[in-house]
Amino acid sequence: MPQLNYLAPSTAEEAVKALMAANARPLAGGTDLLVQIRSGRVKPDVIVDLKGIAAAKGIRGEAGGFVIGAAVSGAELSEHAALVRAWPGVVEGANLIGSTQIQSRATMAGNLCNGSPAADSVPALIAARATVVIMGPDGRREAPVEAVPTGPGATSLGPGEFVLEIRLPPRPANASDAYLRLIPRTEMDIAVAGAGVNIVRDAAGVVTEAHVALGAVAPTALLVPEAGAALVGSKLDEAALARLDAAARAACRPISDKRGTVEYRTRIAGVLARRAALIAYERAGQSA
Amino acid sequence: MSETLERPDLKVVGTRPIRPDGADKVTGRAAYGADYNMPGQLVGKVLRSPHAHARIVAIDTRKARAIPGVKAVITGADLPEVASALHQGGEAASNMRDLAMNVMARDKALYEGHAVAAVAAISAAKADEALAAIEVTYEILPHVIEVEDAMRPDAPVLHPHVFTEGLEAKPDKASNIVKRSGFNRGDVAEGFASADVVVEGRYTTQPVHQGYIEPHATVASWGADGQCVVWASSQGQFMVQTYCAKVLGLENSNIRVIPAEIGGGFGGKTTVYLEPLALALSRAGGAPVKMVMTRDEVFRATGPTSGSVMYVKLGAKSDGTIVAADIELKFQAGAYAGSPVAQGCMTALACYDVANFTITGWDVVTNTPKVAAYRAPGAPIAAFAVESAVDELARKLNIDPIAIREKNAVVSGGKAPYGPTYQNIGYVETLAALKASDHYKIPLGPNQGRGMAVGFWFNIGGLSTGAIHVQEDGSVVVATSNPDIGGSRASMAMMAAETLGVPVEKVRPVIPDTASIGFSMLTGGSRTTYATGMAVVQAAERVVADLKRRAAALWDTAVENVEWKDGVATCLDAAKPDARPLPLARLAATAGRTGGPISAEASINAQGAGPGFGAHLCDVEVDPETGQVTVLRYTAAQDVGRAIHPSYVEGQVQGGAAQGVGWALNEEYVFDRDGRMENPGFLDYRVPVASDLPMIDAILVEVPNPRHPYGVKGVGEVPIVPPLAAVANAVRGATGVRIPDLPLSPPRIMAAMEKAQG
Amino acid sequence: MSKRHVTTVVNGDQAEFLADPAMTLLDALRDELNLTGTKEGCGSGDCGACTVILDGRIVCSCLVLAAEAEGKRVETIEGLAHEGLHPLQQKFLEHAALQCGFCTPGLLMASKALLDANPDPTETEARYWLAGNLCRCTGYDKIIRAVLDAAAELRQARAA
Amino acid sequence: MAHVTLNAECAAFTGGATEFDIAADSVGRLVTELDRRFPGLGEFVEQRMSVAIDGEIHQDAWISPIGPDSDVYLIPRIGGG
Repeated sequence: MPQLNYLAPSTAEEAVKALMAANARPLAGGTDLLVQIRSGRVKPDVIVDLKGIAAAKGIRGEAGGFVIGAAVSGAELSEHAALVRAWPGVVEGANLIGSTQIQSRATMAGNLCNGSPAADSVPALIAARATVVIMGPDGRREAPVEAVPTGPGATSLGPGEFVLEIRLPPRPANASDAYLRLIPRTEMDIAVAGAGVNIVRDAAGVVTEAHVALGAVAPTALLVPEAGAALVGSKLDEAALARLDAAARAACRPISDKRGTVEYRTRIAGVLARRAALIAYERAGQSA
Repeated sequence: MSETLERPDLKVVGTRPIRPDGADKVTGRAAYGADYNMPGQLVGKVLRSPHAHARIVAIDTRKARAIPGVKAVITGADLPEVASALHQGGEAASNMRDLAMNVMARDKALYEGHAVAAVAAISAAKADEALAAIEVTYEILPHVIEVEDAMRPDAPVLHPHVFTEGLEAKPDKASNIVKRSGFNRGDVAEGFASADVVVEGRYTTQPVHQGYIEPHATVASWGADGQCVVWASSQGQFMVQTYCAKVLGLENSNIRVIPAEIGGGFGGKTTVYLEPLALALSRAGGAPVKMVMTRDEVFRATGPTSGSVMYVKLGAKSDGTIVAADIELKFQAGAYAGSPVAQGCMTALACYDVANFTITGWDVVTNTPKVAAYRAPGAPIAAFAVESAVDELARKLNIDPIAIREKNAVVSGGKAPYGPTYQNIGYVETLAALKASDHYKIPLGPNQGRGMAVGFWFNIGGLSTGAIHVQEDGSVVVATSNPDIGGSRASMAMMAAETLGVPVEKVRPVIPDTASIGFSMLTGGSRTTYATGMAVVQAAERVVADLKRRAAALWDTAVENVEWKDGVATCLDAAKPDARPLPLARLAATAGRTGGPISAEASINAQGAGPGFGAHLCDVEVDPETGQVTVLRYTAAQDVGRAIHPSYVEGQVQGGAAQGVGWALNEEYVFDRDGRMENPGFLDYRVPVASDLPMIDAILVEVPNPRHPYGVKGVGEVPIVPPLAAVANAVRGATGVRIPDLPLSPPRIMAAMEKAQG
Repeated sequence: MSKRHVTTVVNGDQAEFLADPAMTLLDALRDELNLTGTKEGCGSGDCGACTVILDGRIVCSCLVLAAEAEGKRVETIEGLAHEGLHPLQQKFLEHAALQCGFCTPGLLMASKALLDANPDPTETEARYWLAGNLCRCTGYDKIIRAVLDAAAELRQARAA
Repeated sequence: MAHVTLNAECAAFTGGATEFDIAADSVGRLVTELDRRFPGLGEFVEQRMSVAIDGEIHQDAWISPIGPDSDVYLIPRIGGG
């Protein structure tokens, strides 16, 4: 490991100052960052550990929604019953990141800021219409989740900025979500393709609101408005699902690499979107 | 499961004691390659070629040497020139000149990851700094990786001195084709003419790695007087000694190799990569040197097995009798000659009694890491093609896949395709065991398929030493020089205990260094329990004869009057009614009076190792919309001769099957356009994880090998031979599509299903 | 960069060491505290051989900075046995759930955490929890049987 | 006389012939006789071949006995993983 310094600020302001001062990187779980430092892909001089900042820790309900600290691990998410009930898709997206060991450390904010197009927690967050609170030299600002990643390994965060928390909006009745991904093994892989679907339905089971986001099929995770629109007004009959499948595939701009081909990723995006939609629809019917 | 046949007298063999070295391994005390340190040691690291094929024009190490804390910098020029000679150190003969050049490149870098320089420094950071300061001038050359590309006349040639051996006319142009091998029997054309049905296919596999979880590691010290000590994790400490001596021009007796615990090998640790460099750095740096590979280095720079292209044509009568076979195998050897294609040829039809066949093998060098042995080298690759083709035959003839194997099965007394007659083989018994299994009766659901395949491996004997030392209190030490990868310490203690007639807890196995016990070939070729076990039994028999002689002396009677049973000498001489029985402890305590310490060492060349056969059954479910494969059930029947410790024999069968499933579904080397490996890590080089596999039911079939005192046959390598095709045939059943190319990844299955639907 | 003083509790005992900021918890355990039972198989969090328990949760110690362990409790393989082997260690031996043994320390720590969180896991739950611990020798069959057997024994002991 | 079958690679030394009947009661004597008849074949067999006698494979087999009517095959050396 190259020469490096480690700082553990206890306030967001201190963290911003530290991040501004040098070639510094924030650290939450570190399960991406430490691998990239060891392989030489990134060469920070300073690591700023966020886990000492009170506001970055814990999950709290606020105005019907949830506020999740940037340092909250996937394991903590799965142990928060109210969150799991309200957002099963968001939680299962985060929980598919790596092994049990990785789950003890990896965070959604880290997964988002790593900027991988295949990040497992991001599609469900986008479909949930989640926002992030970003701290920086100009203070505090809020942005939609999809505004953060800008391309493979790149984000829109400015100098000294870091994500402090993730906010999930309030949930109406009969609403739920789901996330699915395609990996060659049953665990431990990077998603070849991923789909997050968030559905609200009325008492009669007709979809009143739907959001679909895809992972690993473009330089960043994608919100696909046409895919969501394909479900609105339906009860997920075959025709609606076929429209969803087509809309999802139409939005794909994947690459061929060691994990999958363009054709395969595009086809699978449609399959996963359909399956995730059915699960979200089913869950929405059960949610009080 | 297994039961002990015809030997009800056995008390220890066939039982399942706790392995004697288990406690250290479950408490973290066992010391592996990286767990050992020598006082004052330096950190050694290797500079590796970033190019797949390049001439090394110059290496400037001056800046590196000038860095404070850097104690040694070496390149190929600092290592002696080694004559091109074959040596029988590992198992198959390997060329010492090629080995030396693979350890450190000389004029050319032949694969990405090839070592071109090495440094030793007071810290890892200083060593990294030194590596970055070495300036290598490369002349980048075109490279070739795929085996048929490498065979083309216009392919870039790796070795200007290589002219294809085994051709009728001696070629005058250098080539990447090192050698043609193979053999034939009967009249192939006539055989195909008489066939009612013919199947033909082109099959391919990719390079795969043994995947041991412990990276290569060593600590080496070159003494001021030229006496060296090496602590190394390997499959054979004598192999490390011999290869270090050859590469560095030393005498074996000046190199003492201490065997660390080995964290998996599967054939990949039957050669040397770091040890000669650590020694050379230690000499130059004047201190011991510790070297540990990163996982990235293990993938890029240590031998995978061959990627291959294979052509199989089979002809059969309508009753399923195979009447003709034409098989051609093209295997990658990597940077230097020596793929396992000859063993692929010999094992391809080893389960089949075929009258007319021709089998041709091509050994082809490519710009990839030098191929190393991987569990039954060559056999799983050839079996993937042949067993897939036999499955196609069975489908065309509408014959049950087990039945068509039974129809063409070799039996004891029959001739093996590679020549000799089989004796005491248990092949048809494994087929019967599979047919009788519960698994075979379970009905299949939608999108599910069942695949079956068979496999063979020679199993070898070879040079082994075993020693028995009776301690003063009558407890026993059994020493052997074979590293224990899969529990062989337990079987050595059990065979010694059985022969001595004492409880297995009384026998402690140890694995000394090369200066403390006689020579043994390495642990590999499924030979250890057979050959080293035979040496242990002979040593124990000599101790028993010695104990009877001593008892006779104490009772003052003829040795014929002494019976040795259950660790006690009893006197049968009617003239000595008051002769009390003499247990081992008593004889040990009085050893001085009867001649001295009680010890025996047997060094043998064990002949007559019996071949092993296996038959595997695999059920899979394939998601029709994504091509993902789920392995539902797996059953593996295997003739093991007689299981000494059944749990560890089952472990070999289960472990081999799991590696085969990984090979079939997800494992492969992926190279980019520049010939660089794109997935040198456990994230994208996908070995099976716990949730990928079901329980693997191992059925041990026991047809004892009379040439071994307890009927042992080698078991370690057969189980990896059938799974590639067993899984592929199951996927064929589930999807209706024959996919002749491994690995069967979801994208590949999806593309094949789509093409089939037109 | 000057080294950082780190104070932790390892296997119940206070442990202090000087850590270079870039040093991982794995390197600290092995090189500073001479606890070589925790192994490095990949250095990238993909094999699990370096699994330890950090404040009650299993982590890959190769992906934790030594500095992050300040004030935390670390449990390694060397601390698993108390007055004799832990039931998991005993069952791994009885079931021959290890061959080369290199993955065993990491698997034992992950299995301990599994049984602490879920005293009666199904085969599938055990396999998914342990999916981060690669084993190349055994094919996992006997490992899962040993874990489920140890779980049963621990449940009986608690019930008694 | 033992019936000896050479494999294809040895045939390069014998001008193609692969089957012989040779009076030899040990592998050493067999190899010596082969080298006498076909110079160079002896060393080639020693380095590259294993000897199968009545179905049993012998490696480094110089002193292994050969029966009066044994069936002997020369096959490539076998390694293992």
